[in-house]
Amino acid sequence: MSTSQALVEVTDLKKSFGTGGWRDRDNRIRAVDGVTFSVAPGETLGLVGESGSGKSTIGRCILRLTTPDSGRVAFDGVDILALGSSEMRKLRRRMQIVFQDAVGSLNPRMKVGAAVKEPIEVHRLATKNEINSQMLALLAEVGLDPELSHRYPHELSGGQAQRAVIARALSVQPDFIVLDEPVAALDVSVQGQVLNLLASLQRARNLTYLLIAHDLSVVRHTCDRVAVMYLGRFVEVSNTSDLFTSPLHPYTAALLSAVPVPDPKKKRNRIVLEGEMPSVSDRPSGCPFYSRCPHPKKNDQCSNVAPELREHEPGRLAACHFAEEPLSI
Amino acid sequence: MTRAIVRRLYQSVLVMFVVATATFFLIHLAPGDPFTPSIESANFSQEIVAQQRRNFGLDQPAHIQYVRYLQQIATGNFGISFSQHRPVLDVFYDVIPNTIVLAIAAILIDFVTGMTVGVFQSTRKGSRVDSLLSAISLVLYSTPVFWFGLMLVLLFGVTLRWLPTAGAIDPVVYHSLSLPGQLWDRIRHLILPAATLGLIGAGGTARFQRSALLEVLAEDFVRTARAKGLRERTVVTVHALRNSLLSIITLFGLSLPALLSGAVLVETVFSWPGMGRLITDAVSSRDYPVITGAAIVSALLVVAGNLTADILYRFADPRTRTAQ
Amino acid sequence: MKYFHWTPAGWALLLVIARWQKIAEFLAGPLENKMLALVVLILIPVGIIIALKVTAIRKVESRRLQLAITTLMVLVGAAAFAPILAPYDPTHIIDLANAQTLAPSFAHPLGTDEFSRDLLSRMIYGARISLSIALLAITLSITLGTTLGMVAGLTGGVTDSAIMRSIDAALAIPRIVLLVVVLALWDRRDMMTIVLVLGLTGWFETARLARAEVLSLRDRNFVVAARASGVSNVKILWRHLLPNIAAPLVVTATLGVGQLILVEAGLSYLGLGVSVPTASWGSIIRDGRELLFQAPWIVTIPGFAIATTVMVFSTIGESVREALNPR
Amino acid sequence: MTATPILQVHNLSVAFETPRGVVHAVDDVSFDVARGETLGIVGESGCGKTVTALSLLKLIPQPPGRISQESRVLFDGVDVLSLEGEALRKIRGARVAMIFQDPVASLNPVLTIGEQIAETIRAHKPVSRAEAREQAILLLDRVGIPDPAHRYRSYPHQMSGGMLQRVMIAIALSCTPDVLVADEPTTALDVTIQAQILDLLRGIQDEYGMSLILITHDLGVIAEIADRVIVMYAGQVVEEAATETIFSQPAHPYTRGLIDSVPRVDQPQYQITAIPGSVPPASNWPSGCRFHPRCPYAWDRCETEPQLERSGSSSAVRCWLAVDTDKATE
Repeated sequence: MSTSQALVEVTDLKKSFGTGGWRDRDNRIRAVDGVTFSVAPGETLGLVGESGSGKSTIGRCILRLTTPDSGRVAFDGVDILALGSSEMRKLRRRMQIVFQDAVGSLNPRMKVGAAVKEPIEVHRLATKNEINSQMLALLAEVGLDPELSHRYPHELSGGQAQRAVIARALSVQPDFIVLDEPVAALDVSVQGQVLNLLASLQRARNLTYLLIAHDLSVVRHTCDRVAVMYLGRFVEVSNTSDLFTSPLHPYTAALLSAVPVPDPKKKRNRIVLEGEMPSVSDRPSGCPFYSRCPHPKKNDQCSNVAPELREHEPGRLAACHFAEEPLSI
Repeated sequence: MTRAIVRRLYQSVLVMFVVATATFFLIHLAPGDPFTPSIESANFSQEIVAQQRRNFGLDQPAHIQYVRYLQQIATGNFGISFSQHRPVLDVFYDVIPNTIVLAIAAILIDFVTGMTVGVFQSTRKGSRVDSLLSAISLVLYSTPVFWFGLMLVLLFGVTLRWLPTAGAIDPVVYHSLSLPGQLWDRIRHLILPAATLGLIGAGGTARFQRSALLEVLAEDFVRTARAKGLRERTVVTVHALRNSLLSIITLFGLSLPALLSGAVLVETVFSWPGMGRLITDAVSSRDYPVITGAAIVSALLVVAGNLTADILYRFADPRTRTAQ
Repeated sequence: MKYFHWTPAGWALLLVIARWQKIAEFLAGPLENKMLALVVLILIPVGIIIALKVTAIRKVESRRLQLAITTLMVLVGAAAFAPILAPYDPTHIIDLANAQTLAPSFAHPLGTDEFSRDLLSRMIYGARISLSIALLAITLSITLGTTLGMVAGLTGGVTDSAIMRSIDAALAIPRIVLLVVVLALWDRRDMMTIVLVLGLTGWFETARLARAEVLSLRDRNFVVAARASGVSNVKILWRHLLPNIAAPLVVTATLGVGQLILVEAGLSYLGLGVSVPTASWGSIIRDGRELLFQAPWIVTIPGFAIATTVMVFSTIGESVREALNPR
Repeated sequence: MTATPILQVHNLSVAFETPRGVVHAVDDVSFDVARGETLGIVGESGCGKTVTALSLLKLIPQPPGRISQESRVLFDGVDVLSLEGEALRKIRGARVAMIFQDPVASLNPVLTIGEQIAETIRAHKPVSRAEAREQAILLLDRVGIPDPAHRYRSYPHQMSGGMLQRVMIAIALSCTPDVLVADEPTTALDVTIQAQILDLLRGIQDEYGMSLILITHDLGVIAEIADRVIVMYAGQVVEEAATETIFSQPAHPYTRGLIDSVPRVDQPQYQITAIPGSVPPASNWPSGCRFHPRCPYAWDRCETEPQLERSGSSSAVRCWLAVDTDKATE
């Protein structure tokens, strides 16, 4: 694997879901509507958006847990959508997923140890004698007491369960992990532990992450680059530090200013958006954000022509006609 | 909404089609020929048997038989009854009203008692009355319906002599009675069979209503209703009961086949001249046209009942009534 | 060990000593008798152990459950060892000319029927008929229903709709009517016929349940995670789906036994149960209904037995369900 | 603003009987709420904040809940916990109103949102159906629901979570209460909608001059809206202070840990100082100071339970460090 090449490359990915039966072709919800991006080895890309923006669908499409309608997903140069099911199963060893609901991600009738061991057995990554010691080593790596391998998931706390899920994901020595809201369901005081664990694992194992999150502070802390989604499309892609200090897209700006900051002395320029994200089924013809856009210069062009995602500064892309005149936060 | 109902209608037709097909195969896969009358009706004329076979097309190749059979069923022609020597449909015309009267009376007893008891219990959860009523409903739920009928006969018919225990009317005096008198006679005959069927059903309904209401009472919106300062009565009736009604409507649809099953047994116990009694009589005389016809007709009753329940549900639940 | 007590064990020992001759007869007797004993003796304890395990996890303990299990053990004992326990031959008619219905007495604790047959013996033998039929039929229908339901849920598409529409149709015909249509085809009905017919007409709701459970589990995260780890479909089925639908199926099975006992009794009452002279509780009631006024005990006693048995199964089933309910 | 607090909670203890034993969800909690003030209650899952909120209106189901004999919830001088029937009902929704975390589950799915507002008005005021309807439409308009007359006839499933939370606020406002209790009102909502709802809450509080008790796990929300903060941990109040003080000089190690363990959106951070361990389950609180197994400063004295020590009118802390100042400076 050459380091210059992207590990994951997604091109013009589209996915829609039907609401009614097979007859309602027009009523389909376009959850992901033409998304292109790549993730470099060792990088963490953040995918941010509100509920219904399509961010989780992207994660599932990349792992082929749902089949996209069109587009290409290449993993280490291999088009995974073209793979047969047995080749795909082999490739699954290299890509893993961690969900928000940790306890629900573990089979309630399977002890933690067995859950961690299962992928090792499936991919025959260890001999029978080694499996147990490998499992215990994994538990130790994620900071779990080996005693817990005999527990059932419902006997664990949320944080412990999420550690077990991470151990299971690591058991196949993957290169790439999709983290789908990995800390959203955890207690505030436990979130930090899991974020620190993910960061140290990334360093130790040279992992590549796709972090899907709605919590911008988590994204700022964890990610190298961030893509902001709105109505199934990217509105802004940028390196983390620039995105959080000077967002180009008015939606990003509004999103940032909406996050409450745990500092009562800090007074910020607050942009409170009007209305709500329109339903994905009746997508506006022009800029998808037009109806809620707080930009003072928005005009007919915005309502008629959907802006392209263009590079405005090196490494910074935005889909806004006024990206050159961003809102200040 | 209309589209959903149309789809359900179409589904119901499909279900009836499968029922008809299944009965067809049942007849044809049966060991022996169901149109050979048994010993009891052996004196039956060969002519009628031959006509019967023609009617069901037993002299034709299988696929033609099948198509003709479906045509016959669709036009309501179930053949000629062996034992009564007249069209099965005519026989049905005599008995179906009786079964429907019995079923409606039983449903009323079942749901009125069951729901009242269930609601009463869930507002006093854990109390002594609650456990007592739970025990009673469990006993009713577990009692064989025909035996319960016999016990009621023993008590009210034999020991107390309050009510008649057989038939739908008094064959001796009925025709000499005035119109209100005739009505009263019918009601008196109806009481025991309807109570048997209804009370056994009420046991299950009460248990269901109790748990359905308790489930709703634990919902967040009930807490909201209390936090708003509504009267407890309003909380239970307007907020909780209305939501639990949705599951009761579903139960109603689901309990119809059980009700008709019970009716077969109860009608036998009380010699009630309905479908059930007809079926059991038909079995002993191997009157196959009646048996298959009864299966199809009772399936039709169930499907119609389910369709009604489904439409009712769609009206009662705004989530299915109005689109998002 | 909570449900094991020394006192009943002592009684059992006394019984063995008192009736050892009958025991020898039983052991040397027909294979069918021993098979029935085995079926009842295996299926029920397995069920009880599962029920206890599940309820113990969630700490659902109640006097009602204990009572139900104790009653069930008595019933099972009676059913399994009917030839040993029954004081008389249930089908033996002493003397047709002098046959008479006797009220309960010391010689006949529950009295006799119109052919002078001992009612207690008939009840004990009836227990084994009713219980064995219900247990074998439920095993058949749960197996069938689970298989077909899971197939429907996992494959989807045409197979799914075909199976589901057939189930809709089968459920539209009231159970007793369906059974009457099928059973009327047989002239002689032995136990296996009844088991087969009840089992084959009883799996529809189980299939619906299994399908619904599979559909809800299929998209749960732990199944998705297993798929993402490259676990094969067969293993997902065995290790992830089946263990998780087992619990609701145990509840359905337990409650289903009770319902089957009621259905079997109903069929026997209509004269469509196991052919005479073998007694089942339903057919004892059928035989006794003509004597409802003169000898009410003949009808009354089996009814109590049926209701008790059904209540026992309902109580156990509901305790298990309560134990499984997260709330 | 008068000197006497509108709401006083004294020694509130709530336990629940469960099959696995008694769970002491809330243990000896006391606090006051002044008129017009915004009090923030912050804590993690299972710390007892929701149970505390529900106790204010005696909404704890009893059984399995059990409120101790010593507990007092004095609303305007009257002990709510001793009230029954009509007297209790007249406070609920009329003088103390509540909104909950999940607006979708908190509204009745089979009634229109208009009916649910109007019935609240009619439960407390002698008005006709038509008048209640008029008032409900005005309220819908006030909480920012577009086309209120039309929306009156909508069912909950036809509206988004954010809109439904506005409806809940409209219900709460319908009788202009003295106290509004908001239990995690924005947790289920997206961040841009959260900003709208917080704005709305601030706006109506200014307009109606009511007291607001805001319960949340989100320190950011607290920083934005609260005047004073109570921090709860394991069923107890561990710290109470003015909002500025809590964030600038947290006195309890738990408060400090909580503030340090959240990543910040407004500044870069390379390492988060996380609190080790996990929140203990309510069925099994640690002995002594309930935080000591996770506390970086714990020493042998923490084996015994510290009391909530008041210092000044509006601050208090439950920690031996606050008592033993020598140790604190070490």
